[in-house]
Amino acid sequence: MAEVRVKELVKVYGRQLAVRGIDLDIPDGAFVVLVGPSGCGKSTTLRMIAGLETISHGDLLIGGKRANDLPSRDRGVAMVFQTYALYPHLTVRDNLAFSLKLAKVDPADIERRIDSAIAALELQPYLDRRPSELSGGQRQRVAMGRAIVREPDVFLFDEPLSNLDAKLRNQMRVEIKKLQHRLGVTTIYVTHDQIEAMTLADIIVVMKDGEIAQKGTPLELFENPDSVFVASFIGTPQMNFFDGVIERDGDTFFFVGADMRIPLDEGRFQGGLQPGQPVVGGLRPEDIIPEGHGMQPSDGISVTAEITLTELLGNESLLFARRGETEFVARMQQPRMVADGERMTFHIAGARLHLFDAETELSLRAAR
Amino acid sequence: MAEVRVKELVKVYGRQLAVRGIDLDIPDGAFVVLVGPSGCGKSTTLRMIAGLETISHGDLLIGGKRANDLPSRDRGVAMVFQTYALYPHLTVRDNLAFSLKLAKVDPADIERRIDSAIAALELQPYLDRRPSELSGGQRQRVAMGRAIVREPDVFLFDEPLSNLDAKLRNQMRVEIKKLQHRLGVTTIYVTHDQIEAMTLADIIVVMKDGEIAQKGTPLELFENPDSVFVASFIGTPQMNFFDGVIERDGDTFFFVGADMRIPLDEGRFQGGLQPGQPVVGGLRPEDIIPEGHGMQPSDGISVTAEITLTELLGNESLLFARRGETEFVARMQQPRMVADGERMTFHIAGARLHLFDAETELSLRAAR
Amino acid sequence: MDQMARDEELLNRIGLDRIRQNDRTRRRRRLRLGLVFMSPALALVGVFLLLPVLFNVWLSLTKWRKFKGFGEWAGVSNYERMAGNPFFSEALINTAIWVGASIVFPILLGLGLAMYFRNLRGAETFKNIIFIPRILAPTAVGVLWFYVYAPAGLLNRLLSVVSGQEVSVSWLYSDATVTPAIIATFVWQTVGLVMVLLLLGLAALPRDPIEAAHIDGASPWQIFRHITLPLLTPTLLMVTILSVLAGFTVFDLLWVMGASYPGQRSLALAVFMYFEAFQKGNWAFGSAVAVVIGIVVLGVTWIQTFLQTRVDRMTR
Amino acid sequence: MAFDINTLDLDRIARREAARHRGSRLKLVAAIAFSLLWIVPFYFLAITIFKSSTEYSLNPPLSLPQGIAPFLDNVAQAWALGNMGQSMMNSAFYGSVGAALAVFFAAMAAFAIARLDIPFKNGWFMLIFAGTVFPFQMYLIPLFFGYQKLSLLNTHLGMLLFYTAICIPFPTLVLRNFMSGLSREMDEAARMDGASEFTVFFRIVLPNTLGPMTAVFLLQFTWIWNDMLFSTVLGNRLETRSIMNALLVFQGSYSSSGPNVVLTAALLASIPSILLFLLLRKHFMQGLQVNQS
Amino acid sequence: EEVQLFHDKGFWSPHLQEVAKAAEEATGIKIVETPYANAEQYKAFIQASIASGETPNMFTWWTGATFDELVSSGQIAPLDGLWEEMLTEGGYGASSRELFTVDGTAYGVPLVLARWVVLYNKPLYEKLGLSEPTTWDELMANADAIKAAGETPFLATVHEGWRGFIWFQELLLRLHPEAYNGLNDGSVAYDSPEVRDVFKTWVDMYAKGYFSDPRSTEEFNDFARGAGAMYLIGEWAYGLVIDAGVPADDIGVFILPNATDAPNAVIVEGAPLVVSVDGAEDEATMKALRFWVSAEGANAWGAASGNYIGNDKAEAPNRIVAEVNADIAATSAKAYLRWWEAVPAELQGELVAEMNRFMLDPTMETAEQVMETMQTLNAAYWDEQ
Ligand SMILES: Nc1ncnc2c1ncn2[C@@H]1O[C@H](COP(=O)(O)OP(=O)(O)OP(=O)(O)O)[C@@H](O)[C@H]1O
Ligand SMILES: Nc1ncnc2c1ncn2[C@@H]1O[C@H](COP(=O)(O)OP(=O)(O)OP(=O)(O)O)[C@@H](O)[C@H]1O
Ligand SMILES: [Mg+2]
Ligand SMILES: [Mg+2]
Repeated sequence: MAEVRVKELVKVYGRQLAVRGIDLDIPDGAFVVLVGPSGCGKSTTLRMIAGLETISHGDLLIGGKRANDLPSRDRGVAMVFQTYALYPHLTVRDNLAFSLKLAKVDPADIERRIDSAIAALELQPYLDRRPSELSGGQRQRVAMGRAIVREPDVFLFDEPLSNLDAKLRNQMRVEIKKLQHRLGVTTIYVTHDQIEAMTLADIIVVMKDGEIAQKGTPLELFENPDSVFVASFIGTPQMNFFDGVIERDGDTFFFVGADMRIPLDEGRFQGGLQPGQPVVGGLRPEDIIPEGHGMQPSDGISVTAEITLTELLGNESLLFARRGETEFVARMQQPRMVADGERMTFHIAGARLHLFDAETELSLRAAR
Repeated sequence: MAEVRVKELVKVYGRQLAVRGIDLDIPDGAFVVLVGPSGCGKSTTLRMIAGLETISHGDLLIGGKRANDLPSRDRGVAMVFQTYALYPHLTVRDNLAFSLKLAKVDPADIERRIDSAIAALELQPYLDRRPSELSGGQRQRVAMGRAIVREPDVFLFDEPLSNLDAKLRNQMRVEIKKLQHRLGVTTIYVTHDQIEAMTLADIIVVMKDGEIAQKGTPLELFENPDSVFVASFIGTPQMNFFDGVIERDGDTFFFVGADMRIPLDEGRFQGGLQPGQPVVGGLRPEDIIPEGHGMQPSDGISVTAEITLTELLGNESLLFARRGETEFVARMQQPRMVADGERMTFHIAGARLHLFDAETELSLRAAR
Repeated sequence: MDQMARDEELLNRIGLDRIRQNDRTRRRRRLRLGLVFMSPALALVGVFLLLPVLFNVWLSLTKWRKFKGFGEWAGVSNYERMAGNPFFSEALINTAIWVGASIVFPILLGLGLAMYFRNLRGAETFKNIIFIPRILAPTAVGVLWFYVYAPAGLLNRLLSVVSGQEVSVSWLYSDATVTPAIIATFVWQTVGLVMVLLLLGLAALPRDPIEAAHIDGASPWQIFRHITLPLLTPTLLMVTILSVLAGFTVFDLLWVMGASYPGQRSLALAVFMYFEAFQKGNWAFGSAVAVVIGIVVLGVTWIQTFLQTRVDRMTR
Repeated sequence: MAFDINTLDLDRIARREAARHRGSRLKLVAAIAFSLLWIVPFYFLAITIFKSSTEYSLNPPLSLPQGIAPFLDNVAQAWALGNMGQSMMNSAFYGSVGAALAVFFAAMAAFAIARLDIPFKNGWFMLIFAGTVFPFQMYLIPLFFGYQKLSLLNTHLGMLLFYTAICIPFPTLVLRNFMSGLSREMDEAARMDGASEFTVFFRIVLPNTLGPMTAVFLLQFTWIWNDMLFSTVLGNRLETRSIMNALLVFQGSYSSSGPNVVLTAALLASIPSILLFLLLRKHFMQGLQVNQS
Repeated sequence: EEVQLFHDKGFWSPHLQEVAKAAEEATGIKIVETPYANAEQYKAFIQASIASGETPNMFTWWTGATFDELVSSGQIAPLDGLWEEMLTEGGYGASSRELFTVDGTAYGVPLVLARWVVLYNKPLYEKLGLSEPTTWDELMANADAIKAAGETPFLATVHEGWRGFIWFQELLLRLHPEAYNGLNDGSVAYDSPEVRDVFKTWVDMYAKGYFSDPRSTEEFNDFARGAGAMYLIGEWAYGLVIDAGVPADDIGVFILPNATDAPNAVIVEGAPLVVSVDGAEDEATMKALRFWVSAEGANAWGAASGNYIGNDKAEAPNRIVAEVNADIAATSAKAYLRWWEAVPAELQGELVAEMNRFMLDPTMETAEQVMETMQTLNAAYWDEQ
């Protein structure tokens, strides 16, 4: 159990910067998820913490101790890899015991630790199999078991679920979460799947180009994205974006764009609203409500649009609609069959409109 | 353009039955999706239609003509493979032109067809590249283009999206759907992903062990699954199942199980309800409604349960709850933060309860 | 642009030089560790393989005095001697024939066999039969075929039976037949390997493009011609190179089978070199011939790498 | 359902499918014919070793032997005159020890090149691999004189050292390719589990490389066993002579014993490699497969 | 004490081991014979050893030009003292010393002293009523008679690549003895009229069907099978043909007669056993050598291998040697060095290959080509000297 602090972490490959100064403060027992598009430096950051890459610059403190120059094994970290990285020639039991044997742990103690890991992960039936005789999900469990038996202070996960199929992924996600709750070990988890990030994290760290784009709880990020990048990254289907400008009419500010004129609540935009300022407006699909399928929002406007395509998901549908030049996606609860070409009325929850500066793509919500 | 009829289709490998008598009637222009777990015979069925496997027994009619013994090229079918199966040594243009050249199509005509496919799929910039120089999504497009240029009567797709990442998959899904709408070609599409099936199909054919488990429109399958298998296969997260028995109290039948007693609308179960009959009750997560988060159903009961885990998805949350021995998942709209261990009240939409015979696992909804 | 400027600023602030210095130290440590693992291989290869090659080049530039040893500098005179030696040019031509034949026959035959056996059920036994000669030592193969080709040997007897009259061809004794005869043996011995390699290559081909071509309307021959063959090119190239190198350096077969052929020394460069050095004691001259063989082989290897990368780029 | 799967006549279907493969029966016949052509020399070998010298010279080469009795005689003659016992022992020694050492050293080098992230990886590899890009002819003369100078000529040690050396480059290529294919994360996991580089090599990478190591070992063993050129140059004395050298000498000096005896000797000399191939065919083929990459 | 004996005569290994056994019994010195696989390797080994100053103590060599070269290395011990003893005490003749002498000093003792003779099929001779020829014409007449009886008169093959010179040297010696030595010192060309005459005769003999199939790989067996009635070869072949199954009593021997009235002649093959300068200092080595040349040693060697080393105090190793000895004594035949040893080593292989080529296609056309090639090589060699 330990808190992890990272100060101005930088990784340089040649002259290329892969990580551009990351600051993180992870309290003991927290579950932090690093998320971001491919190549944004998530793995590199994690591997620097693991001791698999040297730290070019900055400080890493684990449990208050500077760990920059410690070898991996002395950092008290255990890692679960994307490919599981099991030892193919060893049985499940030996995979679990490997690190303990190297550390010359007392055999009885090894036994005990393995038993408890096995119990937690329900690996009992596979103990004498080799990794090749296990299914993907079982391998994943063994990889976790190998991390658990070391009783580390920090768990590191690098996309541990991305090699599983959708069903298993959902299931293992729940198991990882439960396990971490039970063990209470500080955990750093890397993924590029925003759903995983949303569902698992206490704190999400969204990365972009080797830097932190935003960090916060899942709800904070979902409700208040700091930038177009974060807004589009979190949530599926993606937020709808509309180009537009701010207009002022008396005391009221309006977002005008895509043939819509949506009144704004100035208080929400502490960055200050400038009439004439070009902005990007963002609306999540669930904030565009097909008439009759959900509560009509108290503020906002109504628009009609033509449906181009419907995606039925059973309990809900996604409606792809076009209105003039503008296309958007809306979410329909308690779905009914919708014919392509049908014209429908949508209520737009204006209070939930996100605004971003058109140039910097940063949110107008808060001054930054 | 052609309708496809399949009668008693059987495939035998050695003495092993891979497909056990499939009957299908696909009207001209329909989009049929074969879906089912791995090994259920989807690909084999498709490949028999394509002419890549011999038909052991049964009839295949394409456009009314018996096609059992026609070579692939004379069946008027085009296929998109999971691995795209592009010709690695040919440029994109040559990949597209290959079949046309073999068919000795007039060069001007080849030009024209390729141009229109390229325009439809936005492949212009890649014409002179080889497949190895394309991204996954681009390759997928070329594979589709290769099918389109042949102007076939029937499109066959074998898991065409399963090698793409989540984001691309969603996007290509929409594109395939649009394309099929525009071209109006009869399409048979194989996948094991129920979301793809739901969103794409006019008719879904759910297969199990070489047989058809159920076929129908996506909504039919979602609303009225014929069996536990189909019910659990369609919809995510999966339907909650509860073991129980039928009880009768005066005129009213009840489902009793998992500490619940849910009144039933006898009219919905034409299979006939027998008091004392052991059954499996099924409830989708959206039919278990957390108090204050959605409309309270008109009929049904309320239960309280302890939350064990929450998965936040932004616009909604999944609540994992336990009530005595029973665990279930509920869907929470307009989510709020829920602490683990919190006790919550759920309204159960009894009218939407599915009942299955405990032994045959078939729905009691309809007599079969 | 903006990003680059910010990176520049960041690098300046944290000191790129220091980072570089650390990286260099680390690399040096890695290298030291690597050398520990590589040293046995490096030592053996260096002393027993690379040093001799250098030594050989040096020898080829000296003069050998009987019972006295090497040492006298001779410049390129050994190479000049080659030009005037009729047996050398004959050996050179023969080697070229060898190499040509060892490409054409094993590959054509091997490809044919591979395509033939590819989908044939129960072909394992045949494949093994055709492969087994490859396991045998060339020396043993040479001894066996020596008797096959003997004047009263198997081949002549078979031909006699077939033609109904006494056949007594001097397969291994006449200029016209000795090379074809040994090449036939070489093909007999090596085609199995070529076939197996091509079968492996065929098996590794993706099935899907072939099925796609099937649906696209290609006939089996068109599939072979337009899909299989182009996809097999890397394997074919590799097999070609293996055959060329084998053809260049073949010695055992020639030595054993050509033992009684009067022109033995000119059967191929490899034999010529052995003759000059070990039989006639022209050590320095022999070294020079070896260098020539080396240069040709290196040239071929270089062409291979060149083509390989190009073909790979085309088909991958 | 109207259609009952159980009424299907599986046998009829099987017959129909078989009929589609009828063509392949014809192909089978052609294949048999072709492989017969391939076998004739073996057949010739097989019958010749059962003939006595007089029998051989009096009868057509393809006639069946009158009995199998002369075989033992031929073996005895070849064995004794050819000094085959000792030279087989020698070859077995060079082959097994030389190939084993070579493969092990190659594995070490491959580990450093493929998995240790050392500078100039390719340079080191090329340096080792350069050992086989030159034709053997270039080694002969310098080795011969060098060995003479170092008194390694005609010694078991000298033969072993050379065979070990020449068998290193190819396995290095194969094992390097194989090892670079192994999951890098496996090593990293082991390092995080507290393993030193040596532990990673011996306990993680080596056990996972046994398959290709066996395969290249077999290839190298047969190479050494089958080599004639180097053993005639470097190990000519009776005590150090290799089996192929012995066979060559035998053919040269005793060919007057007749083809039956010489061919018996050739067969004896080939038996180990044929046996190895037949018993470990899978590994051989694997060796060829890795050969390709 | 051990003494190593290096040699390239693998086929004599078992026989040499017998001698070694006898030597150990007689002197306590253990001779370890170390055979080399082939002559090329062996020559290379000795050359390299001498070049690096590590000459083996005792080894075999060849007489003739290569012997002179060997001696010129300065590493070979003169054995005049030993010869002194051998001539006075032993049964050696001065003529055999000649073979091992360079500039008047003897540097070797005989490992073998073999005369080149014709082994013939006695029963056939008797059947046809022939007698051993004493003139060339008689020889030809015998051949005709044998040919007429449906048999082949002479055995000759190119097997193993070195045999081509056998008939060449004999024909030259018998037809043009004056040119024999000149050929080997460069003074007679290989396309001289004498050589051309030899080839003419040879072509003629082939045309008449006198020779067996040159491609045979089993000369000894061929003799046993009666594939040729007369077998021109070193007398050491006697044992080998017996091994091949010829009854010892069926073998007769004669020395090929001259076609001219030149003095009688016989071709002699002498293989020397030499000792290095260091070896001469080594007592054991010298003891072993002394044993070798002693009557006891010669007897052991003769009994084991049938080889003769010129020691007449020893028993003749076999009937054939005895008969040849008697013949030579009777005709006082002059010894000529075998062509193989007499010709410069560099030319040996290439010239004999040409002769083989001729034997495989014995026409005058080939002969012309062969002569031309041989002379080109010969001239080039002598030009370089
Ligand atoms: N060994 C290396 N040498 C040079 N550059 C590297 C190296 N490893 C990573 N990089 C670069 O560093 C950047 C960050 O890589 P990293 O692997 O951390 O990305 P990631 O966020 O984990 O992406 P993914 O989701 O694809 O795994 C990338 O641009 C990558 O190209
Ligand atoms: N060539 C074959 N020989 C024997 N059995 C086969 C062959 N091809 C498929 N099968 C068997 O037929 C059954 C159906 O296979 P098929 O490939 O159609 O499944 P699928 O539904 O496409 O599964 P997936 O989702 O994994 O692709 C499987 O049990 C499979 O093992
Ligand atoms: Mg990563
Ligand atoms: Mg499939």
